[in-house]
Amino acid sequence: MAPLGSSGGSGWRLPRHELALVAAMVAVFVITGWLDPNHTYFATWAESRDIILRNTAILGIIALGAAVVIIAGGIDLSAGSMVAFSATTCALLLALFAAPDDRRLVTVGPLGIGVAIGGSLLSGLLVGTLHTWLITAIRLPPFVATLATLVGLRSFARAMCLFVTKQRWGSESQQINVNTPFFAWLKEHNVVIMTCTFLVLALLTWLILSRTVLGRHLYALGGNEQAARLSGIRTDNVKWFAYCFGSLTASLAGIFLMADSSVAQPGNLARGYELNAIAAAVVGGCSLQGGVGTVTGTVLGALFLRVVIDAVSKLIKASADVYEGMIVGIIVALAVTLTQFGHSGQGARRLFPGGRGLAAIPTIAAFAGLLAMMGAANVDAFAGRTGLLGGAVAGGMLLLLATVRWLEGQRAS
Amino acid sequence: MAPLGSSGGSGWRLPRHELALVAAMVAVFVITGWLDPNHTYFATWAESRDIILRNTAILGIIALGAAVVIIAGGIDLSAGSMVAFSATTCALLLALFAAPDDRRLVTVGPLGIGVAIGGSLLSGLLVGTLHTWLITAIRLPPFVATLATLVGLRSFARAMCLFVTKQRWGSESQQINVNTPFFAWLKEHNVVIMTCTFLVLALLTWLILSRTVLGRHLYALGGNEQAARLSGIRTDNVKWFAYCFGSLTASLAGIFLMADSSVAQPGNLARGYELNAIAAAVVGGCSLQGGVGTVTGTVLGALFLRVVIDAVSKLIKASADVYEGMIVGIIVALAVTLTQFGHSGQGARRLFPGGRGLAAIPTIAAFAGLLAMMGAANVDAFAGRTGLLGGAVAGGMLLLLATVRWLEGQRAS
Amino acid sequence: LVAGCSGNAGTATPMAGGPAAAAKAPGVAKRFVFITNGDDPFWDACLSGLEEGAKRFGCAAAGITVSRDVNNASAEGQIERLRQYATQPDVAGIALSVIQADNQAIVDEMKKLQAKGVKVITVDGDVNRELYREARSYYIGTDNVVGGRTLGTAAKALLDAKGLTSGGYVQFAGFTDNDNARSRMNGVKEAIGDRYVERDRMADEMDLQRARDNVRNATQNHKDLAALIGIWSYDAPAIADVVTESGSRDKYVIATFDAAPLAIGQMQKGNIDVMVVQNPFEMGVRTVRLLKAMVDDDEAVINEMFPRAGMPDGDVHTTGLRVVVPDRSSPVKDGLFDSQVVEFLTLPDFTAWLAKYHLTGS
Amino acid sequence: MTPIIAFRGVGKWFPGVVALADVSFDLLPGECHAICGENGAGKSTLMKILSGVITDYDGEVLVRGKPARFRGTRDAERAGIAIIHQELNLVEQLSAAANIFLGRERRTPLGLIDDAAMEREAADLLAGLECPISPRVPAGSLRVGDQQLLEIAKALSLASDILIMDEPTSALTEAEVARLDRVIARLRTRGVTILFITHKMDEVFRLADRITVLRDGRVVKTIDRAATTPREITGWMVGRDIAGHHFHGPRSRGPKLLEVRGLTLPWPDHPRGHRLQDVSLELHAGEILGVAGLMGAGRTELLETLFGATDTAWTGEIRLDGRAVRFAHPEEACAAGVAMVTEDRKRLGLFPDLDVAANVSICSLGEAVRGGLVFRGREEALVAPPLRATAVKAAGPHAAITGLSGGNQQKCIIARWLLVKPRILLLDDPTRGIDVGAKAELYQIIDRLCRDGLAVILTSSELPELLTLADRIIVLAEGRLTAEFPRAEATEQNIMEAATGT
Ligand SMILES: Nc1ncnc2c1ncn2[C@@H]1O[C@H](COP(=O)(O)OP(=O)(O)OP(=O)(O)O)[C@@H](O)[C@H]1O
Ligand SMILES: Nc1ncnc2c1ncn2[C@@H]1O[C@H](COP(=O)(O)OP(=O)(O)OP(=O)(O)O)[C@@H](O)[C@H]1O
Ligand SMILES: [Mg+2]
Ligand SMILES: [Mg+2]
Repeated sequence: MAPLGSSGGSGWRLPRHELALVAAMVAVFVITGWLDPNHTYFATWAESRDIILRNTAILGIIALGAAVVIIAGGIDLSAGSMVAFSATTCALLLALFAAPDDRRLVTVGPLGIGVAIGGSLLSGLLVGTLHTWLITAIRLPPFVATLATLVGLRSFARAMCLFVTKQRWGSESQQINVNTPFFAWLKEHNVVIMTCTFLVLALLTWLILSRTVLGRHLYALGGNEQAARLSGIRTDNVKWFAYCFGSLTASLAGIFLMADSSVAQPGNLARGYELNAIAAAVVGGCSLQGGVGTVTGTVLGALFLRVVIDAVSKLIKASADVYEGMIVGIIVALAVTLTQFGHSGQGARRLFPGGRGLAAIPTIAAFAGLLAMMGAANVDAFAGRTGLLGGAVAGGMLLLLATVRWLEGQRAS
Repeated sequence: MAPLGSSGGSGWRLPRHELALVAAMVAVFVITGWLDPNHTYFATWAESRDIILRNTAILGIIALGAAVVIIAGGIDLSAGSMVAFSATTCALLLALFAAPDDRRLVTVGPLGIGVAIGGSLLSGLLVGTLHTWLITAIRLPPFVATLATLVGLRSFARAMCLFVTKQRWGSESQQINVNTPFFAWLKEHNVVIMTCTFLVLALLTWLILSRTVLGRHLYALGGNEQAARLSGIRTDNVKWFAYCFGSLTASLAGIFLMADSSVAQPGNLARGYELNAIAAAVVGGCSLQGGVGTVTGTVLGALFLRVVIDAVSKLIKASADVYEGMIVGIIVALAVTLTQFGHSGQGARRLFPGGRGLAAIPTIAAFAGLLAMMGAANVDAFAGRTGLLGGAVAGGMLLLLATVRWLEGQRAS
Repeated sequence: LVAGCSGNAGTATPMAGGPAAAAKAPGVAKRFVFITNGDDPFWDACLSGLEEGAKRFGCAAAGITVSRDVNNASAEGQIERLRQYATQPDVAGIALSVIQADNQAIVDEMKKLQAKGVKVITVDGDVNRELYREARSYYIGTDNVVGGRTLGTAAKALLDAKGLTSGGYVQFAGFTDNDNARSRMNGVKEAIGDRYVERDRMADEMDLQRARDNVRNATQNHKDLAALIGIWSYDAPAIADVVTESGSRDKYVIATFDAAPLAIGQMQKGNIDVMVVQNPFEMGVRTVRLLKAMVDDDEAVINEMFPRAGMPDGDVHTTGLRVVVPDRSSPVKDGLFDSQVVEFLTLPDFTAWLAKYHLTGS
Repeated sequence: MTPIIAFRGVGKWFPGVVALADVSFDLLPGECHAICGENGAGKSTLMKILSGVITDYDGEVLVRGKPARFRGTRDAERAGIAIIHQELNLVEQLSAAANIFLGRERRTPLGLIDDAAMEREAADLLAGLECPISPRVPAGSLRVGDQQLLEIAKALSLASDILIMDEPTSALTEAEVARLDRVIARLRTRGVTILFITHKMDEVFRLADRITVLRDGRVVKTIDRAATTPREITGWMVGRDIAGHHFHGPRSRGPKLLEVRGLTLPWPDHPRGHRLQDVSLELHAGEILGVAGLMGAGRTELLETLFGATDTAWTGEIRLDGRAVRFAHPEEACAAGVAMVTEDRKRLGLFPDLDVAANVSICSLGEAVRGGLVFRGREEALVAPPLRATAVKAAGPHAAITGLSGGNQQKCIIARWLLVKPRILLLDDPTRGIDVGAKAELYQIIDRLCRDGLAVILTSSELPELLTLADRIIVLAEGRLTAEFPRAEATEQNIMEAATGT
C-alpha cells in the first residue's frame, strides 16, 4: 500500500528517502576515494565527474520517462529498444540525405540533420501512440504491450538498418557510422550538453508532475484508474501523454547515444537500459503500483546507481562491469526494502518467519561470502587473503542474521 | 478482469484458444512449405522437425515455469539469468571434480557429474527460495524482486566464472568448455532427451495444476490472494512452490543448454529468454493478472512461437534471425488481443476511438508497409518488386483500417 | 606515413607533465590493460600470452601489472572502457582489439589517451588505416585479408579435391562488419574463386545458440551448399556440432579460423578439414613486449619489432599464421601457401606446440 | 450458564489508530448477539481477532472458558468458529463449489482433488440456502447477492457452532435478507451461536437477543434487546442523541431539468439481453428522485448511463433542458453540470495516494491554476468551502484520505462534486456501510443542497432512506421501470411489490 503522507499530488514526499540517497552517495565517494590506491576521485576528479555525469544524464533521461509511466500506473519495458530504434531512424535519415557514396555521413547538411532529429523524435511519438492504442483500445496489459514492442522494435530497427544500407550502398550492414560534423560537435561537448538537457528535462517533468493539472491527473490515474475516469478525467489522454513521454525521452537518449558512439548499431545499442531506468525510478521511490513517485527521487536514484557503479570500477581495476549487474540488483532490493520499512505498519513484521526464513539465512550468507571473496580477489589491498575474507563475511552474515532471527523469535513469544 | 468461463480450477478452459493455436500452426506449416522454393518442410522434414523440437523443448521448459508463476499471480523476470547461473554452477562444479590441468573437463567421473547436476538444480531451488523470501518476508513486488535477480544473477555467474577459473587454472576465463563424455552424449541425443523431458515435465505440471490441491491453491492465489489467505491457505508456501518451480525449470534448461553448446558462457547465455518464456505463456492464454492459464495452452504457445520463427527462417534465406523479435512481438500482441475479444461484453467496443485512434491507423499501416517491404527484399519471389509490395501492403492496411474505423463510426451513431 | 609513430611521439612529450608523468615516475605502480572486442575463447590464449610476456620481460620487477578487460561486444562498451581508464593515472599502456574499424568515437578516445601520454596500440583488430592510422602507434596481429585468403585457398583445394566444380558456401561470424571479420570474409571470397558462390554471411552477435541455429538454417536453406566457413573461433565447434548431429558431415567442406579447444577436439574427430590459426598467444607476449619498450622508450626493441618503420604499413607487426590440417593425407598441401607468412602444421605437431606453453587453444 | 466466548480486556492498535481498547463482554451459547457501532468503531477488527485473522493483540479471548490464542484462521475453524467477512472474498475464476471448499478441498483416496464430491456437497448447501445457482459456474459470473450467499454457504460448510456475520446484508436485497433470516432461524434451532454486525437497526431488533454497542473501540454497553430501543442504541453508538430526520417543510419543485425517454441499454451475451429497457423519467430542479429496486435491477447502470460512464451504446433519448444529449465520457457530463457520487467508495471514488485537498479538488483543479501552474494556496482556498459545507472531520486539507472514517470519506467525495457546481447530482447508494450518525448528517446535507435548487437522483439499498429523502420514487425491476410513486403514496409494501414484479 502507498505511503501515507506521500502527497503525490503536491509532488513532494517526506524528503527522508531523498536525504538517505544523498548521504549514501557521499559515503560512497569518500570511502572509494580513500580505498582506491590511485585516489582517483581526489587526484583526477574532473574526468571521473565527467564519466559519472555523462552516464547519469543518459540513464536519467530514460528514467524520467520510466518514472512518469510508472507513476501513471503503467510500465514501459520497451525503452532500450526504443533507444536503438530512434538512433537507427536518425542514422538512416541522415544516410538518405548524405552524398550517395558517403558511408560516413560527413556530407549531411543542416536540413538533413534537422529532418533526422525530428524524424527520430517523431518515431518516439509514434511508438508512444502505438503503446497507448494497444493499451486503451485493444486493452492489452501495459506489460504485454511494451513487452511486444521491446522485442519487436529492436528487430525492426535491425531489419531497417540492413534494408536501407543494402538499398543505399549495395551491401548490407548491421551498423551505420555517423561522422556528421554536427554530431561530432555534440560528442565533443557531450558532458555539458547532455547534463544540461537532463536537468532541463528534469525541471520540466517536475513542473508537469507537481504543478500542473496534467500532473495531478497522472497521479490520480496511477492511484485509482476507475475513480479517475468517473471523476471526468480523460484517462486515455493522460495515458497517451505518459507513454509518449516515455518513448520521447528514450528517443532523445537514442540520439545522444548515437552521437556519443558515432555509430548506430541496433543490434546491441542500449540493450537492457529499460531495466536500469526502471531500477533508477524504483530506487528513487516510485512504486510500481502507481500513484507514487517524485522527480527528485528519480534523478537521485539514477545518480546514485551510476555513482556506485563508477566507484566499483575504480576499486576493481579490470573488468569491473562484471559486477555492475550485482550492484544494481542489490541496490534495487535494498532501496525498495528500506522504503517498505520506512512505511508505517511494518513494525511487527518478522524478517525470517518459519522454516523458509531459516532456509533464507544460509542462502544469503553464502551469496554474501562468495561475493566478498570474488570482489576481494580484484582489490590489491586484500591480495592473498580473499578466502579468509570471504569466510569471515559469510560467517559474520550468518551470525548476524541468525541473531536477528533469534531476537524475532524472542519478541514473537 | 479475468475471463469468466475459464474455470482455472479444473485446469481446462474452453479449448477454443488451444484449437486456434493448432489451426494457425498447421496453416503456417502448409503455407511455408508451399512458398519456400526448397519446400524444406516436405523435402527434409526430419531436420526441420528436429530444429523445431529442440528449440521448443528449451523454450517450453522455461515457459512452464513462467506459466506456473504467472498463474500464481506473480512474475519471474529472472529466468534467462537463472539459466546462465545454473549452467555456470554446473560447469564450475565439474571443474572442481576434473583433473587439475584438464580444462576441457573430460576427466570428470559419475560422482562429479552427479554433484554438478544436483548442485545446479539446488542453485535453482536456492534462488527460488530467495525470491520467495524477498517477496513474502521483505514484501518486494515480484517485478522488483526478480528484476534484481535478473541483473544480479548473471553478473554473479560471470564473476564466479572468472574467479574459479583463475583459482583453478591460474588464468581467468569468461567461459568454461565442457567436453565431459556424459554431456557429449546428452548433446548427441539432445532432440529425443530434451523433448521427452519437456513432455514429462509438462504432464507433471498439468497433473499438479489441474488434479491436485496445490494446483487449486495456485489458481486461488493468483485469482484473489486475500480470499486465499482468509480461507486458511498458507499462501507463502504456495508462492514458494511457484517461484522454486520457476527457477528449477530454468536451471534444468541451463544444464541442457550447456550440454548442447558444450560450453558454459554466462556472459550471454540465454539472454532475454525470460521474455520469450513469458511470451509463450501469454500466447498460450495465461493472464498476467493471475489465476488464468493452462499447461496445454503454454505448451502450444511455445511450440507456435518456435514454428513461426522457423518458418520465417525458411522463407527468408538470409539473416532471418533479424526478424525473430518482430515475429514474437506481433504474435504476442495478436494472441492476447484475440483472447481479449474472445471474452464477452467486448462486443460494442471501438478499435479506433477518437483522434488517437485516427493517429494509430497510419502508424500501423506504415509499420506494416515497411515490414512487408523489408521482408520481401529477402524473398526471391518478390525480387525487384519490393517497393511496390511495401506500398501495396501499406495502402491496403490503411484502406482496411480506415474502413473499420468508418464502420465503427456508423454503428456508434 | 611516418606520421604514425613520430606524430604520436610528438604529442606525447608536451603532455609529460600530466598524470602520465606520475605514472612514469619510478616506483609508482603502472598497468597495461588489454581490451578485447568481445567475449571469445580466442582471448583466453591471448591472456596466457600476456601473462607469459609479463614474466619474460620482467614487468613485476618494474612494478607493472598486466590485466585484461573483456568488452561486451558493443562500441559503447569499448568507448566507456577507454574513458574509464583515462581517469586512472596508473594506466600506462593500452592495447585493444578495435570492434569497429571505422568508429570515430573509439578513435577519439584512443587519441585522448595518447594525448595523456598513455601508449596505445591495436592488436588483432585494427582501426581503418586509411583514416585513423595515427590513433594508435602500432598494430600487432595477423593481416586478416591474408588470413582470409589463406583459408580461402585451403577451402578451394578441399572443394576441388572433392571433384566439385561449383557450389555454394556460407561464412559465419559474430558481426559480419566487424573489421577483422569483414577482411577475412573478403579474403576468403577472393581466394576461393567465383566458381563457388557465397550464399550468405550470417551474424550471431556472439550468441552460441544463435551460432548453431545459423548453421542449421544455412544447411537447410541452400541446397547446393558445399562449404561452411567459420570466421570467429566459436563458430568452428558450432559448425562441427551441427553437421555431426544432422549426419551430413561428408556433404561439406569445413574450414575455420582459430583453434578453440572445442575445435581441436572436433578436428581430432575428423569434423573439421582445415583450421587457419592465428597466434593469440604470441600476440599477447608481443603486446607486453612492445608496450614495455614504448614506456621505457627502448628504441632497440621497437626497431627490432618494426624494421620497416616509416615504410608503407611499417607500423604493422604481423604475428604468424598457421594452417593446421588433420594429417599429411589432407588435400591441403604445404606448397599452396607462401611460407614467409604461413606455417603449415599437422594437428599432432600443433597440439604438441600448445602443450609446450600449457595452452588449451589458439 | 458459562459464556461460550468471553473477551477479556482485548485491545488492538494500528499505527495511528486505536482500533480496540480493553474490550470485555461475553457470548452465551445459542444466542444471537448483535454488535453495533459507527464506522471505525472496531467491529470488524474484533471479529478478525475472534476468527484468527488478526493474531497479535492485547488481552485474551476465552473459548468455552479456556484461553485461546489463534495463530491463524485454521485454529479458529478447529475451535468451531466460522466467519463471513465484511467484504466479499471469492476467487472469481474458480467455480462456486471450489470457492466453498477453498482451503478445505476434498481429496480422492489417491490424494488428488475430488471435484465431483465437492460439487455434490456444494449443491446440498446451496439448496439449504434456497439458492438456485449451479456449483459449477465461476463465482465471478454471479450477481453480487448470490456471491454473498456463496460466502454464507462457505461459512456453513464448516458446520461450526459459532458463526460470525460481518454486515452480511449490506449487499443483499429485501428478498434475500428474508431468505437469510430463515437460514439464521434454522441455525439457531441447531443451537449455533451467531455474532451479527449490521448498520440496520430493524435487522438488529428483528434478530438479536442481546446487543453490544462499540464506540471508538470501547464497549459502551451490552444489553438485552427487550430492554432498549433503536433510538437509545444509536444514541450510544454516536455518543449523543441524534435527531430523527424531519426536514422543515416540503421542498419547492423547480423547472424540468432532465427528461429521459425510452432509454434502453443492451447487455450482450446475457440471457436478460438488456441492463435497462425502455426507461423514461423526468427530473425537476429542487427535487429528489428516489430509484428503488433489487440488487441488479439496473440502478447503477441507469445513473452511469445518465453520467456517460457506460461503454455500451444505448438507445432512446436523454434531454437536458430540452436539448438532446449523449455523453460519451463523464467529462462531458460534468461540463453539462451533471455529477455522480459512485456506488463503491473504495473502488470507484477514492484516490488513496492523494491527500484530502487533492481528492476534493480533482475534478475542478483548473480553477486553482494561474499561468498553467497549480498553486497550493489557491487549491486550499478552493476546497475550504465545500469541506465546510459537508462538515468533513479531518486533520486538515493535507491529511491522508485513507486516515478518515468511511463517513468522512464519503463526505469528501460529495464535496468533490459540489465543487463542480452541478445542477443534477446522481447519488448511487451514498450511505452504504455508513453509520447512523454520518447518515443523519448526509441526509441534512442532501436536503440542504436540494433546497438550494439542486436536482438529485438517489438510489439506495434501504427503502426507509428513500422514503425519508425522496419526493418521488421510481422502481426498477430487471431493468424495466415498473412503477412511480409520489412520496405520499409510497410505502415499503407497494414498492417491494413493484420491485419484485409481483
Ligand atoms: N489494516 C488496518 N490498518 C490500519 N488501520 C486499520 C486497519 N483495519 C482497521 N483499521 C482501523 O481500525 C479502526 C476499526 O476498523 P474496523 O474495520 O474494525 O471498523 P468497523 O467497526 O468494522 O467499521 P465499519 O462499520 O465501517 O466496518 C478504524 O479506524 C480503521 O481505520
Ligand atoms: N461490470 C459488470 N460485469 C458484469 N455484470 C455486471 C457488471 N456490473 C453490473 N453487473 C450486473 O448487472 C446487473 C445490474 O447491476 P447494477 O449494479 O446496476 O444493479 P443495481 O440495481 O445497481 O444494484 P446495486 O446498485 O444495489 O448493486 C446486476 O446483475 C449486476 O450483477
Ligand atoms: Mg467492519
Ligand atoms: Mg448499483
